[in-house]
Amino acid sequence: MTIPIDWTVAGPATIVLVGALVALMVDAFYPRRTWLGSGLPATVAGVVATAELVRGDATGTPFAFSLVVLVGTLFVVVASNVMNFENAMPPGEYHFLLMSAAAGALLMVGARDVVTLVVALELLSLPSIALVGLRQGDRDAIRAAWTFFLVSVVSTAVTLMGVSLLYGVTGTLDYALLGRALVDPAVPDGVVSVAVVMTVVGLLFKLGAVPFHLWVPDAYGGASVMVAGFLSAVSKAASLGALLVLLSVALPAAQDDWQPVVAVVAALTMTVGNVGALRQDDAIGLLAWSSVAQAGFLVAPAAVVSSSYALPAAAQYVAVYALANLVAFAALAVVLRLRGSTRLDDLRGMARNDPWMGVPLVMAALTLAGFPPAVIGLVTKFVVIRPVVDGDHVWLAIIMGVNVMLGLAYYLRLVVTLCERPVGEPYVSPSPPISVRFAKSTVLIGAAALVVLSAWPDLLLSHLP
Amino acid sequence: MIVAALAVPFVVGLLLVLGRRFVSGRAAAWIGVAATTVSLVLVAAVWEGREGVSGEVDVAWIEPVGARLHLGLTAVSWPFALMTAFIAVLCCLWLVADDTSPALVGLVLVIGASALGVFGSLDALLLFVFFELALVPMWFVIAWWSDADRDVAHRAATRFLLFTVTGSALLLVGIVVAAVEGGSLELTALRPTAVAIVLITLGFAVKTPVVPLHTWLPDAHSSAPTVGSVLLASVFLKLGTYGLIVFVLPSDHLGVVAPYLAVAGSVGIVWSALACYAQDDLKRLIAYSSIGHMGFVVLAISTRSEAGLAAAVFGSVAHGVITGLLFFAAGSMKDRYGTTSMAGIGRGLYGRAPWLAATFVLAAVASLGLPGLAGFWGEVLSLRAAYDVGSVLTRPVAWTALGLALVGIALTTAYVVRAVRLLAQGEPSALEADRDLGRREVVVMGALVAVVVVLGLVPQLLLDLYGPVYVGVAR
Amino acid sequence: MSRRWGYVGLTAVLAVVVAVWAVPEVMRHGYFGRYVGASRPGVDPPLPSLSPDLFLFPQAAQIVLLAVGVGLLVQIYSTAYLGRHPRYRSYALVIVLFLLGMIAVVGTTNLWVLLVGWEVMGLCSYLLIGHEWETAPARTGAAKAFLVTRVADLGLVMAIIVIGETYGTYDIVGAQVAQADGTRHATLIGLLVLVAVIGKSAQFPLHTWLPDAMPGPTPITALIHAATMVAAGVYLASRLFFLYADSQLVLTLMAGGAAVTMLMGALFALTSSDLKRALAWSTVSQLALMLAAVAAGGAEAGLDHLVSHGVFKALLFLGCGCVMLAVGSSALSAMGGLRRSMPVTFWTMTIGFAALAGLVPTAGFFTKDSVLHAIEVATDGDHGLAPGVARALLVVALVTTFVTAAYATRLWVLTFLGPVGADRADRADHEVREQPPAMTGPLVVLAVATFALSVGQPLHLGTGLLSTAVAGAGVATVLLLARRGSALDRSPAPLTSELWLDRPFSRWVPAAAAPLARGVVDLDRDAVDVYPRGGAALVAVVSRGLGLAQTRNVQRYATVLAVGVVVIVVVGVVLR
Amino acid sequence: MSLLYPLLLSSALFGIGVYGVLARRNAVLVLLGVELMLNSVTLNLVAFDAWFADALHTGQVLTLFTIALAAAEIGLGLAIVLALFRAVRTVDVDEVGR
Repeated sequence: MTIPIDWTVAGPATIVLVGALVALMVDAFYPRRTWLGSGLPATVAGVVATAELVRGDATGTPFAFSLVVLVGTLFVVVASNVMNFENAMPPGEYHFLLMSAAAGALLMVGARDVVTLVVALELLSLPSIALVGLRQGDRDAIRAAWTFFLVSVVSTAVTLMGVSLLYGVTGTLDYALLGRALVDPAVPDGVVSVAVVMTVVGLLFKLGAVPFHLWVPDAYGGASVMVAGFLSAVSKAASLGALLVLLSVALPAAQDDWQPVVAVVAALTMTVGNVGALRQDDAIGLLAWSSVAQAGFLVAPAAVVSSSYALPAAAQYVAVYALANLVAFAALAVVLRLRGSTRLDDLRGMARNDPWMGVPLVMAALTLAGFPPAVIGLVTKFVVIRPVVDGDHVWLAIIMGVNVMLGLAYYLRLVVTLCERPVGEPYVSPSPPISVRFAKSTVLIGAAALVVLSAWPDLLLSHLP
Repeated sequence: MIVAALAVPFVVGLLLVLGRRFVSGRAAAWIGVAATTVSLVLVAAVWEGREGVSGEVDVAWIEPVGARLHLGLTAVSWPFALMTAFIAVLCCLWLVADDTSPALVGLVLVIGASALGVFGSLDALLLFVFFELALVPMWFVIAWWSDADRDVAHRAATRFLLFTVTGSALLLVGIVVAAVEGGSLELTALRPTAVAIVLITLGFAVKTPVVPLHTWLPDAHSSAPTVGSVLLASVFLKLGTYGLIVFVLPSDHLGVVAPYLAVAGSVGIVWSALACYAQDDLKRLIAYSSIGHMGFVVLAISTRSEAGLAAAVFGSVAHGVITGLLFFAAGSMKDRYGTTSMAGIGRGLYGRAPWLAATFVLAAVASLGLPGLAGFWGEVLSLRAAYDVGSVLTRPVAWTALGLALVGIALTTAYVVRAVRLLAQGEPSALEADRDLGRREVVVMGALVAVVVVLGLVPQLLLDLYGPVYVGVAR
Repeated sequence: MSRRWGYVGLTAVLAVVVAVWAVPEVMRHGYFGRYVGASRPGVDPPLPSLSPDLFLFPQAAQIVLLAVGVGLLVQIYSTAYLGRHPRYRSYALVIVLFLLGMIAVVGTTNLWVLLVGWEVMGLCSYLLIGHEWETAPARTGAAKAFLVTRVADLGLVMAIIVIGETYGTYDIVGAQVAQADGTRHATLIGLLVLVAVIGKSAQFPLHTWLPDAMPGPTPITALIHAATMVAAGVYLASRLFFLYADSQLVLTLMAGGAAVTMLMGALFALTSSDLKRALAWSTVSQLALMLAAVAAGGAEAGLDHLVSHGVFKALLFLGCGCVMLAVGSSALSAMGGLRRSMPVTFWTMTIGFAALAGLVPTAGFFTKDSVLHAIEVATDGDHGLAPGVARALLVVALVTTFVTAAYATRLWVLTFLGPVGADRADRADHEVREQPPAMTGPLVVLAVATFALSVGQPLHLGTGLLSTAVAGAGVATVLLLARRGSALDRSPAPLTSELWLDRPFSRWVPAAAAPLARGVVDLDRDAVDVYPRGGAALVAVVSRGLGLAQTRNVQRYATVLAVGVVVIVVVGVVLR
Repeated sequence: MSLLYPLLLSSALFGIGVYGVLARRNAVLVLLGVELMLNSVTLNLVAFDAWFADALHTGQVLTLFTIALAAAEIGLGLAIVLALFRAVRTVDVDEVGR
């Protein structure tokens, strides 16, 4: 007798989890305060899991989001060698938590059952919280972790309440069965709408959508830069994937309940995020708010998930967004390590006096803004607006358009600051740690990928769902 | 060929920006002249006749969204492209000087190439990419090479960019709607709905600009360096009118926006003329006058008629050369006197720098639409189109617009005469910096004067593209 | 000196070319020229072109000959008059450009070419009035002339557009062909043409620019503001007459305007204290007479008078230039007693004044006679004009004839006879001499032409006798007054201040324009620009508010979250 | 037994939990509030499971998971509170944010 297990979904997650354990073991038996000890197994696990994912016959949305999650995790792991493992960050725990969260992210995307979803959500959340607070002896980090933790558990509780109600009205938590059960006219509408909305809250929280966004600037600001990158890219991609699957498979019958909610939330999120970003003087804070705004763009196709364009659009958008955001965060991590600050004033002229980090930052900012020469950013903006229009939400599309403008206002500020003539010589750490080279090369590879995709967007658009 | 016409200036421009340390400004400008001349020759040579598409290139690009690298020139876009390439050559020529920054030449090339790309695109998404591509370089040109105060220039540049991007964001939404409806991004296959037409119109109206969306323009034009002003006026505004011609004019839903366009265009003529009358800064005056000229173009577009189409294209091209000439003349004065304030330049330029004054006066009267010079035909065809009402407007609207336009022409004369009186005439107040046109200025302005006169005397050069036989309206 | 004669040579070449082309046409009979292409009434006309489409009918040939002839004489005259001026070159070249414009207006059937010529003349007029741009009157006069004529020219532009839309062609001959099937839009076209004509020919109420154009060099006044450009309005009115001949309204308006203008101009000329300005008013009045002929259906008479007036008015202005140069002013008070010192000028100008007064046997008499005859014929009511209007017009014309004779005599007396004027008497050192041959030569030529043009002119005995009597009365009245020792300068205030008709143009419009323009600029900044600025301010405020919301207090965050959920749930349920 | 009673109880628990999270100033008590919210969910799930007599016992399965999750959360939460206390010398939520 065998238990039917879909290894195309479970395989990569298992590999990642194994990698997490191995990393912890290595650190336990070979404790060195460098990246190499535990980072290497984590990297290997990431590569193997990616290979396994690509080898498997998974297709469509889960594949796309899993790929984004895995590549993003790999990126974070490799770029993490910029971190101060010598003093502040325990490498073994770091990599273990990172890989655990990644496994949670993978499971979330693959979940076809609300129980799995909830467990995976927690598997993603709890290590993430720990990651945020992991930096030793840092008040900001622990405060950020506390904020993140409390808001997170509250939203989890709300989600669980929603799930329990959903179970109460349908008697099942399997996506497919839920989808069928909700069609039944006997199901009480009011309860369903409350239950659906509460269920979705947890995922919207992870995405950082308004009004569940307040933790984002604090957590990103307090966490290590690469952890913030992980949260903004991997965690969001996974939550979006899970949200899309949940809405399209389990809850299509309740579309009337969640569609306006999700659409309004998307519109609010992008607007609030962009407006909030306008006044930021720190590049990290700017990216934090910008990632709130981007969450709005990510959620928008979820509102019109019935459109045939929606799933590919979300996947393609999140892929480009994740890549650009990771490039930006990694570059900023390097800058923070070398210059000790990510304030915009301290970044002045970086594209001139440090082009290997400055130009990728420019490219990433332009991609996020959706502005040529980062054509890929523009094309994905087009792609993400298309389902919204196709789903007859032209008003939302217009708000998205206006937000493209709002976004440009601060991305342009970043770009201009980077390109300006530098004032004086920048402070550079006298003896840069060797490990930064790995991070630098990841940044360059990421930026090169953005350039290649800009020149030929078809590479991405034709091959991701 | 058309790919080369785009790629040569683009690549050369990029190289100049990157290699700005390794080349002198003068050499960079000559390289720019060479690159743009190649581009101009290619654009001119690619022409195959007004029926059909010249130099068509059609390659798959982004399959999933149906976007193609589809380039080609039509009877509508060819004049625009030709004018752009020509202006780009002149801008580079203008920069042949010792104090030129190579990066500026590079940006000018990139901007010119992007504008050419817009005119050459037959795919909406590709067009949009080119449309946006020029904006950030333009920001740098305005903000960094401005003669104005740094903060003022930054503000003006940012205003310009945000206005334009707001427009283009709406435009993007409009294109998406049209593409979803039409099932393809080919310009000919777009099926804009009424909503899409409103969005697209708004998008291009900001760029054109149509009153009341014009407030970015005077700041940007007056802050920009000479070549920046020329590019903005001659090329960038044309992106707006071209877009209106290509997207809005052929649409079935033109009627939704046409009355507003007609009235806004004609109100703009009067409004800008009045604003011009109170200006002291020459560049601001020219900037405001552009709004008026674009008003004629917009009015013509809103009628959708053979004459209207011809008026729109002719008006755009004529405005490009005339306003380019005006800005070059203003730039000459700026070079000499360090200001473009008419009070600062002083009176009696006829006596102090006769040829400069004569060029300026010629450009000014061309700008007021004197028959026999290029500015006239666009205006008169607009008037004819408005009188004829066309196929979408109602007679009261069209004739109201016509009346406003006539008032505007009269006011235009008034401010041109005032400017001539304040600058060219009067007791000469001799300044140290007085000197007549240099060789570079003679070449640049001479070329433009020649075009202004030739287009004025032989309008058929352009109008023959749009005879009654030309049925493929605007496509 | 030789360089100056180069421009004369250029003009001469132009004149010869035109002569070779035009002289045979003067003799030709038969009206329609060649016309290629079909007019399509009601169909959109083709897009405009500037194909020359040269064609001259006999009277047009006369006008073009007059233009180049006077132009050539003026160039010769200018070599002496303005030869030492530093900007002689641009001056001479603009004259040539002007002549080309005039040829374009008269010598084509393509309305667009006509328009181009028309506006080029306007531009040249502007440039030449403003030739002395260092002086304020020249600048003001130039600006005013350009503005007024250009506003009026919009009428012509619109007329051409309407003609095109009505008859499907922009060709005059083509429109005539099409019009044979029926006239349409006559009133509209007529009114638009009338606007253009009123502006260009300085008719009431757009007449004030012409006297103000007098700061221009006097030869230019002779050429442009007397002989040719202002007359082009009359030419246009008669050339397009067939298009609006059916419109009683247009004809009545034209007749009324002409009546007002001719009498008013003559009265202003009678009371003017400045020789040049008086001649300018005289031009206004005479142009009105020509338009009266056109309105009465006597276009040929009008054009004949145009040619003869062109000759003798050019003569008068050039003579005026000689006198001005001699005494250093154009004020009548500086003249007087020039008969002996400037004999050639005296005799030629006497002929000119005689022609202006309409005395036999000058050309002025015969052509004015034709005009009066044409108006008289129109009193029968068969020529479009209502009989009453025509009769009133005839009466006004006769009164004008009287006044014209009177002011011509007055000017003649004050300039050449009588005592030396007060202004000049003070300056004893200023010796008055006859001008060089380059200036007097053209006078003589024009004086001869004033007689020569009489040859072959028709004579209408009734009106001829009547007008001669009226004119004689006018001359006699003034001579009698002068004999009695009257200073001939008493005139009522309304006339010397020209009825304050200039107020709207010189004061009200400029006074209104500047504040209006400033208001628009202010509005543009403070009202139109509100939405972007307001948007930016709003976004800034919201942005600050969002920043303040980041209190780092977890419980507030959780509260927002909880309230958010409640709101969403409530809205979600209520919305359903 | 009517389904109403456990649901009422669960609602009350959830409400008290929310109040605890939002209003208590002591971090540990805030954690307790969270715990109450999670427990109300488990109560719900069990009640529904019994009501449906679910053959798969989905509700009970999720209840078990929820208990585990709650334990993990509290574990993590207490760790954070501990670290927080070490860092800022207080467990007063208002003080922590300052």
